[in-house]
Amino acid sequence: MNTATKRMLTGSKALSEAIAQEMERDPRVFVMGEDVAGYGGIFGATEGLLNKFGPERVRDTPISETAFIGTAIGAAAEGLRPIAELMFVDFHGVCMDQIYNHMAKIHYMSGGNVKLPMVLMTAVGGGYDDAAQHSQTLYASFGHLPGMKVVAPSTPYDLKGMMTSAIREDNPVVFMFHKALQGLAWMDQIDESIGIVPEESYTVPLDKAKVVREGTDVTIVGVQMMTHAATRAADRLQAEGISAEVIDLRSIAPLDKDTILESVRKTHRLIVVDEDYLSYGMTAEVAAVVAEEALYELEAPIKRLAIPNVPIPYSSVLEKFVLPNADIIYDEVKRIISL
Amino acid sequence: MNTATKRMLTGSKALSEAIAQEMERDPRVFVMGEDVAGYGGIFGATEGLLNKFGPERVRDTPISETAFIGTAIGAAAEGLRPIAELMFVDFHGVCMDQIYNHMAKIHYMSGGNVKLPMVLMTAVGGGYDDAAQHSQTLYASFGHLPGMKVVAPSTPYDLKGMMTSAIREDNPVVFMFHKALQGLAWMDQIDESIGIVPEESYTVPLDKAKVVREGTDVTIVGVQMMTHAATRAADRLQAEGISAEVIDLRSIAPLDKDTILESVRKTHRLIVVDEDYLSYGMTAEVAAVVAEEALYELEAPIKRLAIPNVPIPYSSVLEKFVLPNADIIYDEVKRIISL
Amino acid sequence: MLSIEASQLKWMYETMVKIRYYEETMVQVYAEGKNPVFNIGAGPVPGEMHLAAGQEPAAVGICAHLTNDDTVTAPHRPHHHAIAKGVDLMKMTAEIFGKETGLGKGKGGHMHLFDPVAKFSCGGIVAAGVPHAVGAALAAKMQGKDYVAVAFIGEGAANAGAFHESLNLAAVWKLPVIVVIEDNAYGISVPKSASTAVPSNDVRGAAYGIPGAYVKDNDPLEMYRVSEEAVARARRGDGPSIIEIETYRYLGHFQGDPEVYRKKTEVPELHQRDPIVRLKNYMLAEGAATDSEISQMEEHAKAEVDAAYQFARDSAYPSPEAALDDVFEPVHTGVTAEVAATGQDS
Amino acid sequence: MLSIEASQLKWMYETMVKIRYYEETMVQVYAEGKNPVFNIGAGPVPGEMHLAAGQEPAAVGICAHLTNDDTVTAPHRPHHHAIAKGVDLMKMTAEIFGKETGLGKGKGGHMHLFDPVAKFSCGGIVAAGVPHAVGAALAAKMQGKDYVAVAFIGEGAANAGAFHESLNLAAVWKLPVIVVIEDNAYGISVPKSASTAVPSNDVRGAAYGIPGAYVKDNDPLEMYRVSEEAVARARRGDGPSIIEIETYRYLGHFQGDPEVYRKKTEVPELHQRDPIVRLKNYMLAEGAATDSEISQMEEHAKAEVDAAYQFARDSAYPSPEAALDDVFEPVHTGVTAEVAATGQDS
Ligand SMILES: Cc1ncc(C[n+]2csc(CCOP(=O)(O)OP(=O)(O)O)c2C)c(N)n1
Ligand SMILES: Cc1ncc(C[n+]2csc(CCOP(=O)(O)OP(=O)(O)O)c2C)c(N)n1
Ligand SMILES: [Mg+2]
Ligand SMILES: [Mg+2]
Repeated sequence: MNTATKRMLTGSKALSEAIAQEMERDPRVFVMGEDVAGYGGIFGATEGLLNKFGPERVRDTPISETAFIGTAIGAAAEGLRPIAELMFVDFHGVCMDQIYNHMAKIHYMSGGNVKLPMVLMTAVGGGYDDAAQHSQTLYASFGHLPGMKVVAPSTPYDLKGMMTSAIREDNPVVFMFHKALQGLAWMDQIDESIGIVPEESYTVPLDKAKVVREGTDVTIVGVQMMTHAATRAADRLQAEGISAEVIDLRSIAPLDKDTILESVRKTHRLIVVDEDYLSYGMTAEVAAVVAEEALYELEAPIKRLAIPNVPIPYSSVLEKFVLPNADIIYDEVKRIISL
Repeated sequence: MNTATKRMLTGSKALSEAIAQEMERDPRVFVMGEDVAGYGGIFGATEGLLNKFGPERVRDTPISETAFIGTAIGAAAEGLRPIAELMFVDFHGVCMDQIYNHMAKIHYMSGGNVKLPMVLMTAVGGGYDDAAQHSQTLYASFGHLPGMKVVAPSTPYDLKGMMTSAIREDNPVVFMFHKALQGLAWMDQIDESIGIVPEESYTVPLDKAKVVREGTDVTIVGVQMMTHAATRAADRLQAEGISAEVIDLRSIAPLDKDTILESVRKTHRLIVVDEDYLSYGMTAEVAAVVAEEALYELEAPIKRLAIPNVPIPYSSVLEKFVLPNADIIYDEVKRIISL
Repeated sequence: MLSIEASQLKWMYETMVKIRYYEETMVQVYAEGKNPVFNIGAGPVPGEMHLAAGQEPAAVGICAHLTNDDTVTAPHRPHHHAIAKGVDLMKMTAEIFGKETGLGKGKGGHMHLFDPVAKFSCGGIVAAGVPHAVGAALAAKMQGKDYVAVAFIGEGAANAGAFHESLNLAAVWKLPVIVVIEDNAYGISVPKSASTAVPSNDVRGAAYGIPGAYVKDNDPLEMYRVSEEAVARARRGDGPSIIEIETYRYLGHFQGDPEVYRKKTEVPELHQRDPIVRLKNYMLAEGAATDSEISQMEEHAKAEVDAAYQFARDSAYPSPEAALDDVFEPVHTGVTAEVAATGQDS
Repeated sequence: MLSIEASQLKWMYETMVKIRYYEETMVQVYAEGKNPVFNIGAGPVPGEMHLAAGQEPAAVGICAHLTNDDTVTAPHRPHHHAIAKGVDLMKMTAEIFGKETGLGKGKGGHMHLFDPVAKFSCGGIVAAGVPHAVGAALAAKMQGKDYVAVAFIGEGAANAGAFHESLNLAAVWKLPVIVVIEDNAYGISVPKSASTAVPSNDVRGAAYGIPGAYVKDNDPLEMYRVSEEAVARARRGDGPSIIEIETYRYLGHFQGDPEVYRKKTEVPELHQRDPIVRLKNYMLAEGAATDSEISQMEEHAKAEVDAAYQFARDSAYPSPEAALDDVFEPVHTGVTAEVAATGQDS
């Protein structure tokens, strides 16, 4: 690794760099959404693009998510490669029809004759007191529905590499970036929002989980913020001689079962941690895959940690209570290890 | 039981009777939706109501799901008790915001100060070649999101009793009826769409699963059509000396864990069958609950049967392939029993 | 003198006949296997079936001005638009029969016909196709082409949010889109007066600063004229417009509709003003076509339809396992291919 | 002679002062704990904060005509509407501080204020409150009451589907709703011209056969007059209407907004035409109030605001476990109560 690849970028800069490079590479790529042009995206994902590519290819839209996501579908069907930003994933309810009935199904309904090479990019996550309508991740709401790839990268490196893959992919991709991992100046500064990002283009697969820390005693599966919480818990546990393997799911759909199963076959214990709602969520799917395909490997019951089926409350003290964190993971590992 | 209670009704008649009785009982109850008045609802759920209660209380709406479901929310906040029909659950994408961000969250966001006593009634299910945008159940899409009770009854008796409960309930209830279980003249005539329904009002709890067939060798959990498929499979298995316990989930959220766990503790084997998509679906949630709370009871891996993560195809031959059925359940029980 | 060229009149006539005959044939085919007891899932063509007999003028009046490069999106009642846009009739019919030779290999069905060659698509969600047409128009504009896009919807759909959002967006961006609203008086059973706050949707153009026109009495000639201007405007780069046409739905909302919501006399009265008959009479009166030309066109149209149905019948069903294909396009960018979805053997 | 009663003018003035002072105080309070480094999640009032300083005329001009039985729904920028509608200021402020004495026990926050006593609600999804107002209006009509409902939205929201669907429904059913559109020139950073196909949204009334009015220059008196007619019309049973008002957003879209999208001179220029100053000058000139009355009103308004902030500061935070309560109303109909949701101990 030469010094050039040691360049550090925030999540948002990694993302916008990926988009810029792909826009340079392929004139069919363009961006649209609310406040993506002059403002650079509320969470900085499109910063600098307007200056580089002009208003034809970086388009502010009216507050009309159904119209502009449907427009992206129509443009993709004609061979363009749109990136549409849904400002917060929480707003999906006003445009979910376009997303799940059209974007996700047209390829299939057309017998593969219509390709929709498009990216639906959206911000997820809470932890900064934005309350019930602006703090959700909704991973499972998208992962449940067939026909779209759903990814949720956790590092600047993966944000860039997976966005590059997503743009080059001929299938619709729902690309969820986590607000707290964008490295924005006006949010909590967390270490994981800055990382090494090579300047040159590269791709990271859209369907592979990653073992971000190897271990032998327990597997912790997380995604985005919960991956990082798990890693912090693993650090503490290591000091006590407990070796936790941490898997960053990265891809919500399709799920990389192999990486999960391989890990559980090694550690024989599983904790799944999610910033989405508990019921019918990611923790359920991962637990079910293991209960179906590696049941006899388990030496302790699976533990699920997620938002306990309540809307996300506003007040810090309440929100903190419902979000899983490193301490809870630590406690649960200790408990599960002693079973 | 006297002869009066042996009255047989179709699902749709059971449903519309429940609504009529509640409308008589409580002047605050009213119905709105597309084609619910003169037409009586595309799936007959509101048949006869217009004649009985007039156009003020049985309202046809424009094709404006966001507007009329939002209107129901606003009216419920003022103390009325609306029943809004979303014609097909597949259309939820045009109005999901009203459903999950408002209907489901206002009670919580208001600290319990605003009650929303309303029912969102919707038709689910496929099996009659209505293709990708008119054949889904989407149980998990609703079950995943907090703040609404989600029920899916399987018999005329439960349709009436659970609708009565839903209308009397002070919380928003998503009431999913299955098209094939309405007993409509223009659909496949299946036995389970007709059943004994008492004339007098009664309630059935919204949060209790039901053991519809007792058994000792394996637990099969299903809902709506898959409950009936499971029962048919169980009939065949019985002839071969295999005793399957069948659980009709009835309630998607909250999930009645106790009934499931109790059964698994008895049978030690579990198959979950769903007419929804496999990933992040009901089969995942039920499997996860068992893997978390009754892992040591399992003597075989859990088996999940559901739509294999593809949109619902149109052609009969394709649709039949992706829908679980009694034969598949039968085969899986045989396999699992021999493990 | 004819205000519309004879060749165009002939194309419109033949296409209307083709549509009508297609739909009337479908009435028969759809009924197969559903007698004596109607069962929506039975017969060679199962599922919902929304036919457009009587609504031909909307489709031909505007498609007469479109080329193969222009895009059309249609709703749940799509056959007339598809035929007028030149969708491959064999593959379309095979799709409706659920055959592997169909446009979507049997996966789409009657409400989900996609022909990228003819640049046609449709879908089962009311008003959802409008933004897709806007997207096609945006693609044309961004690529510097003068292609236009037409979105067909019913009058009921003009009350859906997607209509408003799409027209506003198209107007702000001055995109070459025309939204054609077919006012057949009902959205399923709900009459327009119970669904729509204004008598006609052309006035809604005012909400987007764009022109709106209303074509009365299902008139194909007037539809042609109004469309000519709208399409020309779009091609010139002057932006979107709305056309609403009063049209006639001869059949039920879907086949099997009890039609309790309209008087028994309504449809026979509509038939009195049948647009195909009127166009024929006009052409004969104006000398745009002779009797024998008319007959030839009719035969030609019917032969094409018959051949399409025959092709559909003769085609094979897909293999059951094909249900698992076509969810995703194979990945060829260095990204690892997805593992096939879990299937069930039945 | 005054065309508006002095008592109404005074109410408007005092309420505008109250709103302005509330928002200016919030600017300070929100900044606490966010200096020198701005962190949206820090300080006594974390999360997004959308303030309405400058937009007072929209709220007071129409709320002057409302009673406690009328309903108001508001969007993400709701304080001025809440105050004008008479929401409990102490509980509202406590809610914004996330305290257990708040309107929602700290669960809702600044964008989700619910006061069933004052019949006020708001929410964070653009245009989503419009149908809720329609629902309140429907409830009034069905119960034979002459209550009206007012939905406030921004000009950006008038391009959302919910706006169109709700107005059409309200017009078809002739419901007593008024949609007030606050045209503060931007939706976050996007200027009206880039989001809206028409210069002003009053013309969109034509799409629903209802009246639309446009109030220029943030004028509270004109807003009052136009609203009077709209509210009277609704109460009479003549149905919905639209009012758009040109208004001024002095602050950023939210606190912390870099405001790259507008010239540095824009806000100072707007301040030159400040509606509170103008109303004061008008009242003094017309003899509707004396200098000392003005001072008294200002003091009174400020004292009320100060007391509300003090109450909020003095109140306790909820206990963490309270997060698990209030998902569902307890069931008391013979239906078995739900088992409490799974919680985590932290
Ligand atoms: C969003 C949505 N809501 C409801 C439906 C059910 N539906 C299908 S067609 C139809 C009526 C459509 O009326 P109109 O737009 O006038 O078209 P027409 O059927 O008269 O051609 C309805 C309500 C749907 N498909 N999509
Ligand atoms: C459906 C939806 N889309 C986008 C947003 C994000 N958002 C919040 S406020 C806003 C701008 C609203 O502009 P306007 O309606 O003019 O109100 P203003 O903020 O100017 O008062 C946007 C885009 C949202 N909250 N909901
Ligand atoms: Mg119609
Ligand atoms: Mg604005």
